[in-house]
Amino acid sequence: MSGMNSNNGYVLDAVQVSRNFGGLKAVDNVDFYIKEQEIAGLIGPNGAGKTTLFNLFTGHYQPTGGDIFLQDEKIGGLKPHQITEKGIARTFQNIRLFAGMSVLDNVLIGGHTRTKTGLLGAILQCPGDKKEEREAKELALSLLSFVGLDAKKDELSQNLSYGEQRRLEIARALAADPKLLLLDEPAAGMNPQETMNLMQLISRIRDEMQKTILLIEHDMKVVMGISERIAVLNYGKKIAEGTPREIQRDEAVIHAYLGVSA
Amino acid sequence: MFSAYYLQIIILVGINIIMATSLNLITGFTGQLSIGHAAFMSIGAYAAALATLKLGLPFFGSLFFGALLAAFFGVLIGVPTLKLKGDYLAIATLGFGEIVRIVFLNLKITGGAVGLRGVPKNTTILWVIVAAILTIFVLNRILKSRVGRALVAVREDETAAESMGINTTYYKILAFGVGAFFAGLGGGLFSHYFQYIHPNSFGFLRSIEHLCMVVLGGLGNIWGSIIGAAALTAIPEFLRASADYRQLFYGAILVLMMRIRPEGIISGKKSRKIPPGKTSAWRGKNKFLKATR
Amino acid sequence: MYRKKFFWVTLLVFGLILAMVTGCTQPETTTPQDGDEPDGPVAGADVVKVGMVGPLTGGAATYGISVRNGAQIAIDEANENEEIPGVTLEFISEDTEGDWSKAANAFSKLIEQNKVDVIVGAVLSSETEAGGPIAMSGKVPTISPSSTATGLTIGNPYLFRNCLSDEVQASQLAEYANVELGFEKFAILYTNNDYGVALKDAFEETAKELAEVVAVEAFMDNDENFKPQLTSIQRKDPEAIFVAGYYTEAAKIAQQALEQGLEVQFFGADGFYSPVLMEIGQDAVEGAIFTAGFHSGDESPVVQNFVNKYRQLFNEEPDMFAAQAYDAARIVIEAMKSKGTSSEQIREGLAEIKDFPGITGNTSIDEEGDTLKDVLILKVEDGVFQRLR
Amino acid sequence: MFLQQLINGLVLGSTYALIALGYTMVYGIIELINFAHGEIYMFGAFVGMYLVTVFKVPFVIAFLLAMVLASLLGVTVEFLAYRPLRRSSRLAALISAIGASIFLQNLALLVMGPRPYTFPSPFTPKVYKTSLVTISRVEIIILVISFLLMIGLTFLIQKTKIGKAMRATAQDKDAASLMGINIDLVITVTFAVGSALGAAAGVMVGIYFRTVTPMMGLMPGLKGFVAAVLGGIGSIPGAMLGGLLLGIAEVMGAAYISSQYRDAIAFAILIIVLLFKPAGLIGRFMQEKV
Repeated sequence: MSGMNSNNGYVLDAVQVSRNFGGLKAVDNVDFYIKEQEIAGLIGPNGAGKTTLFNLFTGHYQPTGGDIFLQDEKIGGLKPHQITEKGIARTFQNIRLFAGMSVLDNVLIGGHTRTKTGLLGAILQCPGDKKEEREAKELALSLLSFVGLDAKKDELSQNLSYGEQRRLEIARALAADPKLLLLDEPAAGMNPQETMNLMQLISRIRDEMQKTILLIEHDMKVVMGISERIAVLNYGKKIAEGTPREIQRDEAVIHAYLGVSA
Repeated sequence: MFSAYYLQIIILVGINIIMATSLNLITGFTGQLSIGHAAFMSIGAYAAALATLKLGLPFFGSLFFGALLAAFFGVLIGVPTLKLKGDYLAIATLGFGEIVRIVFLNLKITGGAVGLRGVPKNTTILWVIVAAILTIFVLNRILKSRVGRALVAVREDETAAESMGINTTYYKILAFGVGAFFAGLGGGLFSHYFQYIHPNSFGFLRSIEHLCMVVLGGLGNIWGSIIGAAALTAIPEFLRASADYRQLFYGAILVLMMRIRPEGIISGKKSRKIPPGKTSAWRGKNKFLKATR
Repeated sequence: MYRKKFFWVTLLVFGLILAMVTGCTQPETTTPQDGDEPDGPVAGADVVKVGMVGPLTGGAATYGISVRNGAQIAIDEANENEEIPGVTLEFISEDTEGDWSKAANAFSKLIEQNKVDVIVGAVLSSETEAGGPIAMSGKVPTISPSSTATGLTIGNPYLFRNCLSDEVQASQLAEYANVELGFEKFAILYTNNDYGVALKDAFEETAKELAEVVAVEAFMDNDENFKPQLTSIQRKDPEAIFVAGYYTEAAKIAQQALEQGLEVQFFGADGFYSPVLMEIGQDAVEGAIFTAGFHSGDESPVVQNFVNKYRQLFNEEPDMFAAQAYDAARIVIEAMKSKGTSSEQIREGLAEIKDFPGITGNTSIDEEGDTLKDVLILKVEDGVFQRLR
Repeated sequence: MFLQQLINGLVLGSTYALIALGYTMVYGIIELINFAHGEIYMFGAFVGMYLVTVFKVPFVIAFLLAMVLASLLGVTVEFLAYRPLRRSSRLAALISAIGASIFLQNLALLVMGPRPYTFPSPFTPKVYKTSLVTISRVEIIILVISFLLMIGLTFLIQKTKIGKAMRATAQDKDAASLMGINIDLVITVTFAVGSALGAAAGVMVGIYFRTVTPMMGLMPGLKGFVAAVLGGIGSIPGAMLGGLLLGIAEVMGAAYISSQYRDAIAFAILIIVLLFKPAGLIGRFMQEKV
């Protein structure tokens, strides 16, 4: 249990967060933290509250109880765009790219919070604005080559294959230069080869870009393969937390997944 | 070379280009359906006319004043209504448009139901061309920039845009403000061309006409709006030859054009490679751009 | 990529404009159209073009079509009887949809493309306001049969009109209602357009001087439901209601007032003059008193000739718009007879019209281009209009 | 006076409600703002007037025939102007609907001429008067018929097989189609029923105000649409409520605030309601799943 003042090097620290929908406690008094440059996993059976917890972190839902801190700064209750500004970027369970825009534009939008050009700048295009745009493009291209999509920068994002779209979403989130990257079921719908590539990509993001990553995943091979620490949710409550090994042996987790009451 | 009649039509085409491209910014690029563009036009038209008549501002100053006031109202209407989505926003803008028209119909200073007379004829073909080019230029620059990408992102997927750190409310208001600014500019040119203005030319039918230009030309495409504006200004004049059947044909042409090219005359859909900031409007998550199935 | 598209778009726009230029000029090539034609001598011109502008579609179409019909009869008569020797009149009408900015297009088209020599129109005041400056710069005399807005013709030597002025008829009526008929408590219900507002202002001013105005309520063009206004008026208990509007609305107002048990004397202006008033209003409009410039019951041969022709051709009774348009066109023909058929000569002729015996009364045109006419006062009796004064 | 104005508002509102139902039904199924609905209303009024005056058909039969013929027109418009665009964007369909509306309006103008036609009232006029309110027989009949039609529609949608199919289609077209529902048929029926209600409103307004003109559909069409949105577009009870409220708001605005600003007041109320209930009074506001 983390203390109320969380000066503890955690990137993200959620303190007794709850979220009710009417009478339903989708997330119930959950404590959760992520350390610097960690890859953490969040698992649980369907309807366990994983995505709700995610949405609480990103501001899509407001917590009905508890606090969320991003590097000591309270973010619970902020709007999604403000939270992104503070340093959390995400991907979506059901891919949400800007379908009608080019691959490059998608990544450029990811960099929205890291650029400043406003209305006047856009119209006047002062040297500073031009420079910013040039740099943003350079960064976007480097991110695209990082995820292996540089050849497709001018395609419409809707014309990409499924696996490519997943990778593009990750590149787009990275463009926000987040302190914490949230991946919502990144391997869903991928074939084994694509899954392998994805796992490598996630490791590289952490190793080469020094990012902190939290992922929700159903594919146990992926979660167990890359996560250093895993939290398990069931019926909105955190029922276990630990290394992949510990989780695999945990009675409560086994029961939750097998549907036997503990 | 050109008779005054063609000159007049070209001037109207120019003004309508300003109207259509600025509405396209709101509806085509930002994805906010607006059926009240004529209201901003009328605010610009009256404000510019009154600035000339009562304040004695020079023509350029009046135009700017009218545009600025229209932008102000664009933001003013934008702030409360932009949490509305899709058709609800459309109907709110329609209501706003009717309110503005009725207010102008009853105000003393605007001449009320008698209309405003004696506006000096300052609008020339040159002014219109300059204003239209300026509008296209500015809109193009906005659309090709970070701001334009944010606007299109709002259209494509509001939730994802929000997650990318885009303050969607701010950008929607911005689109309304900029769109209204140019609509006001168009209105100022309009009143200084006809020398007379009356609210009944700014009803919801005119807003619908602007919308038709945008959709016919191709949503989310500036060049499309230019063609749409030219076509829908010229077609009714062409149809004068058909006398009493004119409006009948006009209606039929709208239906047929939509059947032949439902995506508009120009759309980014076909081209696989598209320049930054220019996109097709058809696959977004925005409701009213989706097919009815 | 971008450049290329821009090129094609520009090309297309220019193509469209070019197509418009050629497409529109072609049909006109049959008639001579040298730019200096209007100043030429009379003898050369054997076809004189008369344009007409008004709403032929849209909510005000009924007025525009009446105007077109009325003017058409006058033109046809002139051609049949060869009133102007050696000259055939050609009549060209253009639609405005009731929108003044489109009226401006119609004016421009008639003047620049069709090269009309004179225009009868427009119908609504706002249309004439927008068209007036165009007629002036094109030096084409224009006479509106129905635009009643105050001061419309001032400062424009090419603009004339042939209709009762709102001030004159409304103030005369107010006086008549009070002095002759003894009404003391008036309510006013007006259309919120130029016509209604001008009538209301004039009536209210005179009525307030002489008696009392207890309620003033407004409605919009093409409204159908007047119950809220009538309910408000009823509470003020007036003796008479002045309806400043056209016949369709007036009939419905009378009808709904009757249903509501509001039994008062109805007054109105020339907008009442149409058989449609009785058709819709039936018993409710019985006894209504209004000002007019035309009375189809007039036994004079000119009036009967017009009424019969109108019935024959259009299968309905003429209304005020038709009658005023007929007179406007005849005034134009009169001007041609007296001065000549060039635009400038027609303008001179129009400016000098004095005591023209029209079906809408003896008409003179003053120095501002406005008309002076006798105001008739009519009353609905047994479903027909009877002249009171 | 308040009570009297309330009744004025209810009568006006019930015709708006009937028009709004046509909008809302079509919207509920294919999310299209059927702009030509005002013209269907006008067409219904003309058919009713013609049958009664020229063919001397009894009013009840004329009323029903007007509804039937208007549904045929509605279905035809759907077939020609909307169906080909079903795979295009909704805005394209909206423009097509506007085109259809302009076309029908001007067709009527050409065929019938611009003059108002008189629609003689089939009921002997009679006014019921109490110390507080007066109400005419026509008004009572309009209120009764409107409510009967609304009850009938509710029954159709809630209890019949086609009604269930309509509800299913409105919920999820793909699922409905997988369950063996013929979507095209459902859409056709929706247009037919919506148009029939529009025609009923047209005939009733025709006898109430005694006139029929080609332009009569324009403003009521717009108001009906506004009423549908006010109630929550896509919702049947919403359309009824929206129509009644809009009617009452207009009348009260004219009576107590200013008759010059009557429509402006109605629209202002609409905007204010939407600010507090962004999906209309009864509309369901679906929060998007992330």
